[in-house]
Amino acid sequence: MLEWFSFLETFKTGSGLWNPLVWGVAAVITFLIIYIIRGQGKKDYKRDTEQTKVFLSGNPEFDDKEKMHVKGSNVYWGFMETLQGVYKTLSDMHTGVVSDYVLWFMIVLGLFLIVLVGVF
Amino acid sequence: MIYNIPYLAVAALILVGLYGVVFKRNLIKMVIGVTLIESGVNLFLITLGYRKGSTAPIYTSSPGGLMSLPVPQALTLTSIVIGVAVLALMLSFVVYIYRHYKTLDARKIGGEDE
Amino acid sequence: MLKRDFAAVIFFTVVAVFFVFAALLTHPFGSPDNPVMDDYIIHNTQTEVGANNGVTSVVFDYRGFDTLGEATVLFTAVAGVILVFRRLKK
Amino acid sequence: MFFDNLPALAVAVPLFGAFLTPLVSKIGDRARNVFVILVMGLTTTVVFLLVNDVFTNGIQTYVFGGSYQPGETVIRIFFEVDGLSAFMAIIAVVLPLVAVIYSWGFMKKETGLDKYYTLILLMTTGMIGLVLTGDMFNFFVFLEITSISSAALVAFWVNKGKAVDAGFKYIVISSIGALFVLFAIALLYGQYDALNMAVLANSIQYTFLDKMALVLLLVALAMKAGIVPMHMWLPDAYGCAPSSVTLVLIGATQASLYGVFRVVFTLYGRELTTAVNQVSLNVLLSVFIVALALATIVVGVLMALKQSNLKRMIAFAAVAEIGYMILAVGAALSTITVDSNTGVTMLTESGEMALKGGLFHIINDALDIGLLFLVAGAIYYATRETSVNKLGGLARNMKYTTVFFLIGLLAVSGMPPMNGFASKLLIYESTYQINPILAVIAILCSILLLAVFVKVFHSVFLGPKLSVFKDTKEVPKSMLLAMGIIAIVIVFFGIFPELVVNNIVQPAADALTDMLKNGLYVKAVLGVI
Amino acid sequence: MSMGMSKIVKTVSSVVFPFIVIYGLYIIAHGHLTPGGGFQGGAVVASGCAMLLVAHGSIWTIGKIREKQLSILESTGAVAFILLALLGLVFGTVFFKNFLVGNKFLFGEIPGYLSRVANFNTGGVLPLMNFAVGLKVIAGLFAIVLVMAYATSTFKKGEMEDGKR
Repeated sequence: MLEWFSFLETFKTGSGLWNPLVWGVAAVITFLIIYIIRGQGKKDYKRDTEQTKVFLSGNPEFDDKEKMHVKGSNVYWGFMETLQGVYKTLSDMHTGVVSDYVLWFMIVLGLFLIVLVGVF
Repeated sequence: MIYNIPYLAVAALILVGLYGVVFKRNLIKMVIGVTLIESGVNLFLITLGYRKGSTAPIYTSSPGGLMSLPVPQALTLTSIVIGVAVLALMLSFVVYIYRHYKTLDARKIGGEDE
Repeated sequence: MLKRDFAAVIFFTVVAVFFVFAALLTHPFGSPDNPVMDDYIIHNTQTEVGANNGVTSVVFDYRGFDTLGEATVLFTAVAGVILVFRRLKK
Repeated sequence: MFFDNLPALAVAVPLFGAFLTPLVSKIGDRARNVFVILVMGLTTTVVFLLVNDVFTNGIQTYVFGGSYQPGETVIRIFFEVDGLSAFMAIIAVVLPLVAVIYSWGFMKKETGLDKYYTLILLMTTGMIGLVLTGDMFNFFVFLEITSISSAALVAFWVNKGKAVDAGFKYIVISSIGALFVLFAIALLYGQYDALNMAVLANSIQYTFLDKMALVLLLVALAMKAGIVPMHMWLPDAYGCAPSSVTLVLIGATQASLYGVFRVVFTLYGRELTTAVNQVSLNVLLSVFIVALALATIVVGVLMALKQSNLKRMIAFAAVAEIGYMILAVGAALSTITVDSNTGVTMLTESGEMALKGGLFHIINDALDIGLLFLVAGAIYYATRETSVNKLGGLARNMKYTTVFFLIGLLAVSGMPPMNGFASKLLIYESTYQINPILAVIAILCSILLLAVFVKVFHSVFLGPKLSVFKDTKEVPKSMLLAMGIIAIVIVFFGIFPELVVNNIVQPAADALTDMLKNGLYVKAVLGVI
Repeated sequence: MSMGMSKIVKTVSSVVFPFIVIYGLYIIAHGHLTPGGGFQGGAVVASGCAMLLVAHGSIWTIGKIREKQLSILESTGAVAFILLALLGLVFGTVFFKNFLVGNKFLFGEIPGYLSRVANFNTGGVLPLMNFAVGLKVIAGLFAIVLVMAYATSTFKKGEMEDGKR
């Protein structure tokens, strides 16, 4: 039932194709090209000079590396700030009380009943 | 229509149970609500199997005549035992919740997040 | 909380109305129409299973697998309750 | 004798193992662990033999306690295993196997382990029975077995108030859902005096009570599958349960999702093209399901972004992933048409692709989210910490775990060449043909999902070494083995997607469409339609 | 509650207890003939045990029988039940086959059609399954009640702490 080449078959998605092996080969070639381009790079690069120092938008670098760690909640701070209204609504939805969970069940049940049973 | 009063009792039981779960804040009352829903469903199963003027589907010294349907009774038996199991587990959780939070008010325990 | 109670009352009423309708539209109480499966069981419980009790023959023979599941549920509940009330320290 | 009774043995073996576990654990801890792994291995073997049988020979029926010839009255309980059941059975048995291996190291320091393993085996029994059964009441019984055992396991860490609270919420929600399922079953039984799914599917008329039963079954099972806005129990339960339990819980959730598919496609399959007031039922259902699916995806992703607890974050991502599955299946539902020449009910080509994508995504989601949960459990095991705000720099201590997380991250957010990409590509392309907006929202949310996990990866694994985690060590070998198994399967599925789709997913999709085309599910029992 | 109730209650419950047990066993044994069966009879016996528990207190009861023993008893009942089902597979054809019907030896007789006489020697595996399930239900229900009573009684004295692990 399984032929050996069935492993290599292309994955058809109706209108497109997806072959991970071809993709892999392409990725390897791309990395090679990038590596070659990188090899052509600046010749005046030197280690352990001003050039290799970390640039933190002009802020000084802490000696204690632990202070540099970005905490999980601080990532995407701006995104959450912009969507504050949405998040307020969503947090209000998640009350954490069983009655409210059952109430949501009842609401969905009611809507389904009205539309699927009552109207149609 | 008038013969459907047992089914209306079923609907009433289920709705009272739902009312208990949705509107009551006491955890024990919520548990009672769940068991009421369960009783309603069990009653529905049993009433579905009744035939007018029938006896239990058991032949030992039966008076003869019609017999009511045996399958709903068996289903109800199963459902009752399942209900007991659920009840036992729910009540043990309530015991622990009370132990931990010193309250049975659903709005004062847990909380959503962090 | 007012908004919540308002929504709760409205949808509670909706669900209630449909349940009452379902109760009214179910077959009349006491006269199930053409119960083929149950009549088969009533007529054959003595000859097939050899038991006088129709309900027991359903519970342990015709739908015996459900009973196994039911026994499993009880077993699960006992295991769950003992697990919840276990001693936490070794 | 053995091969004729595979469907029964698939349930009986783990059940027997569960009954024996309390007796075996008298011997010793090690013996118990070996015993449980052996039972799970045996179950896996039985299920795989059964699956192979189904995929080669078609639908298998099994009658408990008697014989049956087509044409007789259906009295006894049937197991009816078609492609979809077999597909779900694979998930239902592989996840607990991995969980048991993982538990060897993960749960070593806990008490009450004999009950823990018993409940895991019972949960496996419940899930396998749920997906194999062809009887409505039996379905309810297995639903209850699954939910009771999961509820007890969710509250495993009883000294944490939140865990018990989550367990209580879970059992209230699932028992109410199951009771409404039972009410729907009673409505159907009252009308047709039958409990067998094939018989019911053959006789359903789409009366008022049938509609009501459809809605009750659909909403109750959707709640158990964690679909927005009835998903709130899911992050609580997933977040508070031990990671090994969460892995099995994913399977339980997806078994409920299977119930939704079974009800819509099989039980009401013949009525799906019924037109009421010029709107046919399948379009109506499709609108509802797709709306819920979009809400599920968006809410899941947005909430995941906000969480600071690692396990809750993955749980919300799991909610979003469930949205993708029902999005695909709901979109497929809208493409059902009746061929005017032949009179055959069938899906369009894009509809079939969407169906395949949705089903393929089920197994991918189980693997990806499962792997992420196992990694979260490994982090908890090593550091006793789940907040992403307090973690950092763990890549220096836990090399293998980092690699596994990276694989899970890429897979869950649909990056090539992982398995998530293959199934999401199917979903995007087919839903784009059905309605472009669906595909756009799906892709956007997938990007957000990547953002969520990149954030976790950055803040938990990268960064400077924190002094708190100076002594953190890599987790035990059994946990690494469990994570490794899933990671290897993920990569394999990603590199050879066509193989998986053709051999596992295609039969499952065919099982759903065959019911529409020629009522195969009914024919397998009744002989005629 | 952990110490039990007054002497009168203890004595009366001890006197009534055997009758309850016998009644429950009667219901279990005649499950295939009269209303009742393994579950119902098991529930009767278990409630009798629960009555003793209420009368004498959980400390006394746990000294008589521990929940671990009950758990093993329950496992035995469950294993017996599933073994009977598996024997149907071995001696009959399928899982849950009633393989004892018609064997003239043990519970194998078949009552005549519409016969109203109670013949104990009928029912095939039904009586055996009734006993297995009865054992299981007695042990299971009583284990639930006992564990909950004992655990809540020790809560009051603060034996089980809810401190951080």
